[in-house]
Amino acid sequence: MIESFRLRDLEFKNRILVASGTFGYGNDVPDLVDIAKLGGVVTKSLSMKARDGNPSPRIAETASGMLNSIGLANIGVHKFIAEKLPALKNHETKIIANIAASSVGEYCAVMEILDSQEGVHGFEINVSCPNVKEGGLSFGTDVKLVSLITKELRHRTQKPLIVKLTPNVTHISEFARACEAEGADAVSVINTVIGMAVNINKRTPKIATTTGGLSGPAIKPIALAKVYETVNAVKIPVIGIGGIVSWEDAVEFFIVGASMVQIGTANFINPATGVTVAEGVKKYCGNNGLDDVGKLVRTLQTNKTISIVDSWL
Amino acid sequence: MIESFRLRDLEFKNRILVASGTFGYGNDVPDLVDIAKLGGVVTKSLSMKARDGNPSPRIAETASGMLNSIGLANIGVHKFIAEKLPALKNHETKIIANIAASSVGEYCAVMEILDSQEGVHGFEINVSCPNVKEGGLSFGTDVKLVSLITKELRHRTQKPLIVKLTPNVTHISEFARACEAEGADAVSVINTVIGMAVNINKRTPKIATTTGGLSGPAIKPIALAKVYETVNAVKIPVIGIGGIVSWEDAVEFFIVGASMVQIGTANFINPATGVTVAEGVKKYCGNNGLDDVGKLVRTLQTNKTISIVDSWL
Amino acid sequence: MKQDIVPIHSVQFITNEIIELTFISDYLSAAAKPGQFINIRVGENFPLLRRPFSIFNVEGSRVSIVFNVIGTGTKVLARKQKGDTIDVLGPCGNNFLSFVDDSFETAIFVAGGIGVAPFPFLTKKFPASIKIVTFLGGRNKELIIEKGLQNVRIATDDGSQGFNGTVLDLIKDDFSKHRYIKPRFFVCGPTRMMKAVAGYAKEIGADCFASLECDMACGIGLCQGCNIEMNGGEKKYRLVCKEGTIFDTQSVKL
Amino acid sequence: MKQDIVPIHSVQFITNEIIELTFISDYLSAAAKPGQFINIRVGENFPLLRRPFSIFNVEGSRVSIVFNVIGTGTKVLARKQKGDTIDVLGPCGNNFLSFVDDSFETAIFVAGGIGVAPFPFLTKKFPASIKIVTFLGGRNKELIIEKGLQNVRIATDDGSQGFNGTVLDLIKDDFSKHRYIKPRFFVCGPTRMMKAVAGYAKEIGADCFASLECDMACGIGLCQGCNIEMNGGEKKYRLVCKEGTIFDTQSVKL
Ligand SMILES: Cc1cc2nc3c(=O)[nH]c(=O)nc-3n(C[C@H](O)[C@H](O)[C@H](O)COP(=O)(O)OP(=O)(O)OC[C@H]3O[C@@H](n4cnc5c(N)ncnc54)[C@H](O)[C@@H]3O)c2cc1C
Ligand SMILES: Cc1cc2nc3c(=O)[nH]c(=O)nc-3n(C[C@H](O)[C@H](O)[C@H](O)COP(=O)(O)OP(=O)(O)OC[C@H]3O[C@@H](n4cnc5c(N)ncnc54)[C@H](O)[C@@H]3O)c2cc1C
Ligand SMILES: Cc1cc2nc3c(=O)[nH]c(=O)nc-3n(C[C@H](O)[C@H](O)[C@H](O)COP(=O)(O)O)c2cc1C
Ligand SMILES: Cc1cc2nc3c(=O)[nH]c(=O)nc-3n(C[C@H](O)[C@H](O)[C@H](O)COP(=O)(O)O)c2cc1C
Ligand code: FES
Ligand code: FES
Repeated sequence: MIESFRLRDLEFKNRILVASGTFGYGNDVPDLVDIAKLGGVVTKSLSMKARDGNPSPRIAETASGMLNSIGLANIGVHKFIAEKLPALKNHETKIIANIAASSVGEYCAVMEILDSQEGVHGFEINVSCPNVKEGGLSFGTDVKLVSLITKELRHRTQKPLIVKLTPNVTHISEFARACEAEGADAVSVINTVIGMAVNINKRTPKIATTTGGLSGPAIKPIALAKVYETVNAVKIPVIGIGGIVSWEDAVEFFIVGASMVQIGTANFINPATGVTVAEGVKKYCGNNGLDDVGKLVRTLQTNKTISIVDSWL
Repeated sequence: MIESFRLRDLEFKNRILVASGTFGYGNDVPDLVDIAKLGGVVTKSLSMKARDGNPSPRIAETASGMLNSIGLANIGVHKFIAEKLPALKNHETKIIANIAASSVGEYCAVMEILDSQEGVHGFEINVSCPNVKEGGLSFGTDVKLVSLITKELRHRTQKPLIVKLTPNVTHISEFARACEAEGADAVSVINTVIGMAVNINKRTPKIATTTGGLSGPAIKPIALAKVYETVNAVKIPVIGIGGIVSWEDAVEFFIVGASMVQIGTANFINPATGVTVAEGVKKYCGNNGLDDVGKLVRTLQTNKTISIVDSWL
Repeated sequence: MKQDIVPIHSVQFITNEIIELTFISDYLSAAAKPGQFINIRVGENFPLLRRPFSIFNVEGSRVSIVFNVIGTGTKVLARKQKGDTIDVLGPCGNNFLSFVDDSFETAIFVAGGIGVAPFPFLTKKFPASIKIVTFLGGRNKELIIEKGLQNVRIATDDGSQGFNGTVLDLIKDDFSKHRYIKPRFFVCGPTRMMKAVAGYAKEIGADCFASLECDMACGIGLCQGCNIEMNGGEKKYRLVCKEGTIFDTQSVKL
Repeated sequence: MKQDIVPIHSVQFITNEIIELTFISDYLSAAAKPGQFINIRVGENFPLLRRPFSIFNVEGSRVSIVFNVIGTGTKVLARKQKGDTIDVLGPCGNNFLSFVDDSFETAIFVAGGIGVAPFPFLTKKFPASIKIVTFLGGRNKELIIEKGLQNVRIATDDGSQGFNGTVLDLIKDDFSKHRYIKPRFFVCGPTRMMKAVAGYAKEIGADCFASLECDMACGIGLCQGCNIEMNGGEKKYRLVCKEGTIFDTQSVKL
């Protein structure tokens, strides 16, 4: 059974990664997860300086999902290199550094610092960050800015460059096309969906920042639809993310067309979800006569007789 | 306790309506629901001609939600008037006709037919329909078209005109502003969220049209965030829809700023949800010293010290 | 039709795979007709939608259903016990008796797997004047229930009980040996099996009425999610939950 | 720290409102320290997130927690029974014993409501050389558990047991009557109560260590969702689940 997947020059041992912000820097789970069984670990988003993050409460549970507004709390790129990377790179897996920033310049600067680090195998760019220049509007909703960020970063690394897209746009495929045009090696689809919840006793938002990012099984249907839209728009690989808690969920993403998947919220419930997903996907392929997980990718059979014009909801 | 709400010249006895497509034409539930206890009934979307709708399967359950792609199956406006309206208008409640169409002309034509009907108290316009002229792209994602539809319809009726917005856009507030500018009396927020699900045994989509509309508790956080964005953008009333199954859910929407709410998917589980929600909201207001449900609207206390630029997810 | 919270009287395995759940409802026990279903809210929060179950038996004020554990809903249901309550909505759908008239003399009941569910109650309520022959098919003997049925012939895929083969093979075999006067088929089971039986019925010139299965969101005509395509006629689709679940198999595209 | 599926030994009401759930785990019974918590997957699908519970008691290989039914998770947990299994992850967080040293002589345990949970196990493991006085507060007597505690003084909001008033009122009253030598406070309960007790401790110049409560997504440091603001120091926030749950109350903004 072939489980591996290659992105540029980087070979992942399997197609299952853990998502940014849901696995720390890999150092909180040594007893709980055999990290070597994961295709890769995407780090918590790293910014130039350490960020304290948002006030509490930062999380709230919702029906089959959760809201978060951590505020990209992170130790900053320098401390990451000094304190976390040494242990992290000992694991037999690939490390993808996720970068967050509040200006195009900061994205570039953080990447330049990380690119020379041997233990950093590739990059995922979190564009769901507020653009300070534009009064805080997210980079990720402006296709020109996403283009620009991709272009600037592409010059700065030979390692795999993945852009992580936000679902909070009308046509995610436009953004994926822009990334492809500027040389991104892949796009990750999706980051969290904007949501909110209210404490009806206090009449306050359940998280301090009023709105936050919705994740978990609740958003899986949304993520699958966004992946479907994206794989129909670009040729570069799409990394599916959103609500995966079981291998069956991952198989759905592969069938729709994701080349890899990431596990997010599920890590909070079962930190070893990635490992059981990898095992389950392998078994499913075996049972279905596929000798390469890649042969599962984009095998969706759709009903071709239904035209878009007919498909009113 | 004041429960009523006025929109233009129309007085709803309370602020709880049942949502389009989730209550038929009111004739399937006589034994199960005391319709007179609802503020109003929004009809299934009506088009000029009867529509068969989409092939099966049309629905699939998801985590705390469901996908549907009914295809706006409906009996057409003429049959509605001849066969359904006579019984429907006997109920002591307000009837809002929801209109769907595949061209601006069809929206106008359907409204002209309905406007003269005495039992039709107002209109809700479903703009989440494919624009045949544009190859099937949804009207609801093009702010110019939503403007145009609102403007054309506003000329044609003195009854309340509500535009029902789709959440599948980057900034729903732009659409709400356009509706307000063209004289809409209110906007309904939200219609279903695009989603999909896959049958991993058959490797087919779980609904025939591949993607469909996600509804139910899973989308409540998304709906609340969209309502929040909208109430901060317009002065006209916002009708909150999405995932309401309990009075507590409805209270969340009122606190965020919805002036009325609609119950959708919950009707499939408990057809009388609207009645229990109305009772629960009234009781909550009583317990909290509010003598008018309207006094609950937009009472959310947010943390003003957090700036947008700081509020990274 | 009514929505009600009712007390559970018992939950027990009646084969190694099939559970019978009995609850008490004066209303449903009086109102239910054979072939109708009830729509059960399995859990308070999960799963979201109700699950439809055929009425299996009615005795006094006790109503029962049978099911096998296949997914989230039936897993939760299997954990219920005496003293718990469940939220039931029904009775829903049309019923088999409305397809009973003078134009046939032998009722051929055909059940596949858990599709046996409506037949004991139907047998009980069937006009005594009409002869019933019942064909049961299942993967193995754990999916076979004979109680409350008449003139039962059994087929299992693995041969663990009765005829070794499909229920249609058994029917054909049986029909080659016996002469049934003016037969009419009443069928419930997996779609593929119903389609096969409907084809055979057509071949031998018999009517065939089948209780269709499909995913339902509401079960009462509100969502339009349960459409079945018709073979011509005025409407392209009908709603399984409201205009069915039982259809003349010649009228629908199975 | 380990994630494990463990068998339930018993589930029983120990007051009219509080349930004790006991399960069997060789690992946890050996590894758990007083003040630590375990994170329980309450249901397979619902609710989504684990729920944290303090370790209430350890006896042999049996570990127990106590809870009162307040929401979705505890409702599901209350329905568990002997023979079921639960998915537990732990032990999580720091523990009270790491705040035990030579610089105090009387341990003042203060529990509000279900915040009593960690104290019986703490009492059992506490150095015998140190005197313990335990103050319990609750809405009413159904929220009071005395078992396993030492020198218990009780306050209830409704006066149904012990002192009629808040636990702080009781402490003040008690402290005015007795002289406790070098007291140190160990507190668990609602945030407002902990804040009040911390204020009093500061007033009388005593140390105070409180086990903080907050919503948690992971309980093990992965999500950064459980931040508490610090009173100065190097970091603005710390994680309650990993760097706590027990903090010197002077170091945090309660
Ligand atoms: C009118 C009507 C009457 C019914 N009567 C009965 C009855 O009397 N007894 C009974 O047990 N069931 C009956 N069913 C089916 C029942 O409603 C449930 O769908 C079924 O029990 C599965 O529910 P679940 O939540 O456990 O599975 P789900 O979690 O909904 O499904 C689990 C998996 O099983 C698949 N699946 C669903 N149904 C079947 C099936 N029939 N065979 C194989 N795979 C399936 C699903 O696609 C899914 O992948 C009836 C259905 C209808 C429409
Ligand atoms: C470290 C730690 C240890 C804990 N130890 C225990 C323990 O030993 N025993 C125990 O019973 N609980 C304990 N809790 C709380 C417990 O984890 C659950 O949050 C609590 O039992 C409610 O879960 P639920 O799913 O039933 O309620 P939910 O459905 O999550 O909440 C229902 C409603 O109650 C509110 N709510 C939540 N918690 C409280 C509360 N404490 N008081 C009032 N309202 C509340 C919620 O805001 C919500 O509106 C602990 C929490 C932490 C962080
Ligand atoms: C608590 C939390 C923190 C997150 N932090 C980050 C982050 O720092 N950077 C990022 O790109 N995505 C972050 N995400 C988004 C996830 O990586 C993932 O895209 C999203 O949660 C959807 O996947 P899921 O449904 O599997 O969780 C975070 C998600 C959660 C729940
Ligand atoms: C089965 C189904 C059919 C629907 N049909 C319509 C429709 O015809 N017109 C319309 O405007 N909205 C339609 N909707 C959308 C609902 O009115 C509502 O906006 C949406 O479901 C979100 O609310 P909910 O989460 O409470 O269901 C439909 C929704 C469902 C689930
Ligand atoms: S299941 Fe809703 S209409 Fe049939
Ligand atoms: S609860 Fe996740 S870091 Fe503390």
